[in-house]
Amino acid sequence: MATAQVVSEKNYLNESKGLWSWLTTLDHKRIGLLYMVAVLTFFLLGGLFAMLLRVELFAPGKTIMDASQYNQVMTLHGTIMVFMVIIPGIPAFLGNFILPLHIGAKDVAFPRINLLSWYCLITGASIAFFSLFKNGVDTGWTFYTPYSIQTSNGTTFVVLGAFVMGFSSILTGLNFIVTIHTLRAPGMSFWRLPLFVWALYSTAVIQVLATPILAITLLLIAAERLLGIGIFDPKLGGDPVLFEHFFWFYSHPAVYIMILPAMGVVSELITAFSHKTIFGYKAIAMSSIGIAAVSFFVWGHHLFVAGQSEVAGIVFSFITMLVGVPTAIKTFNWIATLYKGSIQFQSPMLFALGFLFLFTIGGVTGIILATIGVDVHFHDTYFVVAHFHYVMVGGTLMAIMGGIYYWFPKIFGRMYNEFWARVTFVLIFVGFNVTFYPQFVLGSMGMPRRYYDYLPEYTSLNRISSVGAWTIGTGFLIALFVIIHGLLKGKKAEMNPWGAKTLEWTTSSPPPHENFINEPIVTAGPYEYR
Amino acid sequence: MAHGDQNQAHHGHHITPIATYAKILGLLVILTILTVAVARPVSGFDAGILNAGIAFLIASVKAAMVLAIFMGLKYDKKIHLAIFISAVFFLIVMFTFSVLDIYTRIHVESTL
Amino acid sequence: MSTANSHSHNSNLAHHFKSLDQQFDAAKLGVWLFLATEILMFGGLFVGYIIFHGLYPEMFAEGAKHLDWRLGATNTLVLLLSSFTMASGVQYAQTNQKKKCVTALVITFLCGCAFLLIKYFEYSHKIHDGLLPGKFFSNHEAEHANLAMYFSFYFCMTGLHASHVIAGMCLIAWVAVRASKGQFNSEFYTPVEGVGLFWHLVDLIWIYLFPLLYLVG
Amino acid sequence: MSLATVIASINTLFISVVSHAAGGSFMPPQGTKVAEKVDSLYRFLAGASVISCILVFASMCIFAYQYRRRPGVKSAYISHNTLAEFLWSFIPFCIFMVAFAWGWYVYHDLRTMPKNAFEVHVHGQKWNWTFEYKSGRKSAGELYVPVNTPVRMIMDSADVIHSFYIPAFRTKQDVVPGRYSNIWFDIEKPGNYQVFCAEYCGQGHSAMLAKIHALPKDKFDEWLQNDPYKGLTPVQVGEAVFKARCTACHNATAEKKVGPGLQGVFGHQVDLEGGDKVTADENYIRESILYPAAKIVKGFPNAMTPFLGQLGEQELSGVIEYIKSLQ
Repeated sequence: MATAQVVSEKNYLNESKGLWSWLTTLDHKRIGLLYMVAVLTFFLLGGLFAMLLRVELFAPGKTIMDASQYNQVMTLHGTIMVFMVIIPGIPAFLGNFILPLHIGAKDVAFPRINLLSWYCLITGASIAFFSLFKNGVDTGWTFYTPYSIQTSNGTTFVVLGAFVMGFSSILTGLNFIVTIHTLRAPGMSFWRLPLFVWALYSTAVIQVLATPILAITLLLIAAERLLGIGIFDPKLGGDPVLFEHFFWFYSHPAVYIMILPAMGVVSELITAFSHKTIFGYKAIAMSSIGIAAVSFFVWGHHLFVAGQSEVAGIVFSFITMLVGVPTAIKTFNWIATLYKGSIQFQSPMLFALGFLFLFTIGGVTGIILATIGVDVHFHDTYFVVAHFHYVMVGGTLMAIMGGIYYWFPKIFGRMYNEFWARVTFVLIFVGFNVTFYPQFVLGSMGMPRRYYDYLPEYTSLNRISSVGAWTIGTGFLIALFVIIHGLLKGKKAEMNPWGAKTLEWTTSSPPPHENFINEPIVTAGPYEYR
Repeated sequence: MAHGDQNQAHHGHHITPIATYAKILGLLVILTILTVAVARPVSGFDAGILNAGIAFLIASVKAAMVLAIFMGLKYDKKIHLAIFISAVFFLIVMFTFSVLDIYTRIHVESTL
Repeated sequence: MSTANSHSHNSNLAHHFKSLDQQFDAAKLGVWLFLATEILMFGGLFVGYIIFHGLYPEMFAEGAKHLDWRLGATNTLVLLLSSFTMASGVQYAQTNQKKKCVTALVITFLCGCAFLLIKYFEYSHKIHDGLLPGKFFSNHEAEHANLAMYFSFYFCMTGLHASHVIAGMCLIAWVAVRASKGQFNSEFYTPVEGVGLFWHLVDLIWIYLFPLLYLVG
Repeated sequence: MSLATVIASINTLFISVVSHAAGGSFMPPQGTKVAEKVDSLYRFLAGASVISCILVFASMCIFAYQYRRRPGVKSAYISHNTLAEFLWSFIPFCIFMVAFAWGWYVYHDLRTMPKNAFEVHVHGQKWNWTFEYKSGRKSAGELYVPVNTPVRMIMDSADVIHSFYIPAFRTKQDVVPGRYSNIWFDIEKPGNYQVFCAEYCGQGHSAMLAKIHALPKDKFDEWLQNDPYKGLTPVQVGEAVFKARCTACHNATAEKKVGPGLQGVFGHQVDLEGGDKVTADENYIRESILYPAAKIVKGFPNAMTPFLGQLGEQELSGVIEYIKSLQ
């Protein structure tokens, strides 16, 4: 689709050396890798906490920790995974690296702000972790008032940490929107953008328009704790349900910050490994925008039983159903892309197919939960836990893994070990279903979420779930070794090992400092497999 | 060479005369005086529940003038206007749905 | 893009842009997006304010009585004037009038000082009367049980606004220094333009804060 | 390709489990008429989900196998098909609308409070439920209600948000402090039903349980008239109260839980936060129950809710006597 590039000896990795050159880099590719290191570290930490939770839940009663420790570990797991892993995961790591390459730009529009947003993430995370020295935090990642006003001092730090991390997210989104608008290569019209870019664009819109509300909400929680302002405190005339409105006005769109980029990655993977043009390009691109827009109207389904009015509940249930439509379009279009393709099953494709499988289950259970009459039973039970793990882990993390393997040769200029990568897929995929499918059943039986202890009749399913969790854990550990091994010992990668058509594959692996030696000139769409 | 949407002419940036700015400032001052004049605590003028509405309306007219002339949205690219409108729009969405809940709640009384 | 390379010697042009125009467009788009986030962040407080105003109108009426509308109105005029000088400053930068540009920016900065000074008098008066947010509230003449909440809103909204005034003044000082060094001209005045937009937003928010807090009772 | 067969076999396994779930057989036995309505809606949703999942998974597996890469076979170039895309957005849309309308109908039943219902007040506080009847009768952790009578619960919370959840009735409602919330049910058969707190409320969240005992009308009236502590010694009264109200946080042994274990406390020195010491006499225990923040035992958080106004004098002195008996 574009003119072939001259291969250069120098690339962004060996262009300058030393830790300092990395910590002060303005190159979007290096910043992407900084994000990778940060996100993977946080992921290991959050994963470790998940393992501890599953050990505790292996048997009813006390297993390894007491209730207050359990609540702290649960809160840490949620906060780390949401604010430090899944939200920055795809956009700030893979997006940062790939977006300018995808549109034929030399860098993002504001390289300094790009670096600043990484430091915001690190600073925010440090502030949040400082809470561990202040009696920890046990509110859950949702900080519901008035509990979060009354509980331990650490809460203030986590809230302020999340506030700072919010700026990381805002600045990344802002940068991406401007980059996509102003830095496209000649000929790269909007309808020639790869679908990953469309997904990042929709995500960025949400990041810019929703995160400020989180910022002010978290500030108000901090003010509530420090000054007792009373806006969310019923004792002082405030309304805790209003806090839930404020919180979910951000946090529901945030769910799409987590999943939209994953959908973008999967669009890339499926078309590349089917060696076939994507089916219904415009429908997929527009459904990303549609999901982003509608996502702002549906937050009330988190409040179906929270004391929100019945009228509001019904309105929110209706609008929530509408989000299902663009999601269905995407799923069916991906399936249709497979039709009459020429499909290969390297590990990125396995993760993409795994995504389709798990995300579909996450999606249909989402519709079940959107149905207000049934949600009254399922709300705040393990059914919900299973549902959002199917979407967040089964969706987003599968896409991250697929994306890492897919772009590995481009990022590091080396190949990973295909056999062991497939092993990680099997372990993660099987382990995932063993962990979370039983949780649908537990939820149906009525086991509420965030329970330290449970009734004896839930024991066997919890055991199965714990064993599954350890299987996933093993899978991710092996994946880590596959990555490190590929990084150090992998064989040299070609410019375009998968035969894919998007722009990043027309430059050398790894790319030079300014991405392309000659500016690419785009003359056709992104997936012209003829 | 066509590329994206950055094909504005090089010296195409709009320049607003200072006199226009001065006129707008004058109008803004007049409107500020008007806001004060129709406020109940100051003049005793009472339009019932409309009081807040009138104050809000005048503020919005002032805001529109600042946006259009001082911030240059009138002559600017439409995308900047679109960004501003979408921010206000989603704010209204948040307000509307929160209010929808709060004002349709059924009040429950204790019967003890 | 015939003009692109002719600018490559320009120290104001970052390596990844092709022309100053492209860079200007990117910067301005970025500033507007940032302003959108500011609008939403303040907007959250406004939404809370309006909802609780609807729930407790008497409390808000009582609270507004404690504020002096004259000081509020003066501050409104000060900020409007500063917006005018700021807009003029940008125009002078656009038209290569360095001296006038610096003067306009300095006046804008001084208006910011005046605003903060008046705010300081207002705050110290409130503190003296014990009209403070939340648990620090200690006014004994309060009729409404939750009057502290009104002052929570008052201090949160004006406090957040004042912090933006301070940030804006720092930015204005920065561009004024750069302007006095002659770093801006009709080709390159992006920083003045961006800071100007931010300052106008600060004015815009005050345009709403003034009637909502001081006048609507 | 072995992968397709692996996926297909996982598929079959999965579908068998899903269809089992689709029958609603994992849900607790239905206790009310509304629960049956919820279950038939759930059966519809689960059925539709299973069918659409099978559709997606089967076509995915078949295509993946059928169109695996073979030398010399090129992929087709199909950019889009408007009719197909319309159909697979419109058909799901119709199903979603059916789900929405049906959900609305069921929700209407769940949330329309019956007139002339038998009313019980529920007080939630960290971490137990207490129930108060208009007759003045109170009970803790055990709710007695008549069968075949609409019962409305009027709920409030003393501290944070709790949620009153009865899986067998397929209903729950958050109990928000600062206002009253309500919920209703009409139990069909006498029996015992589990109540959970479903909104995270801190350390004792998972111990904030209660049981609903549905009694035939005459038995219930008899219970309502009875003095719950008739013929019991103070220690026995205290034990009953302790089991209902205190065990979420305190053990009757020396082992600590959220709060200290209470065996052997009475008559002994207690170390307080801040270095003071106090002897645990009747007054100290009374104060600790009514105003727990007054003296905090060393090494424990200030987590207990005050029980002032929560316990009758008979119950309070019973608890003190019971703690005295734990030696």
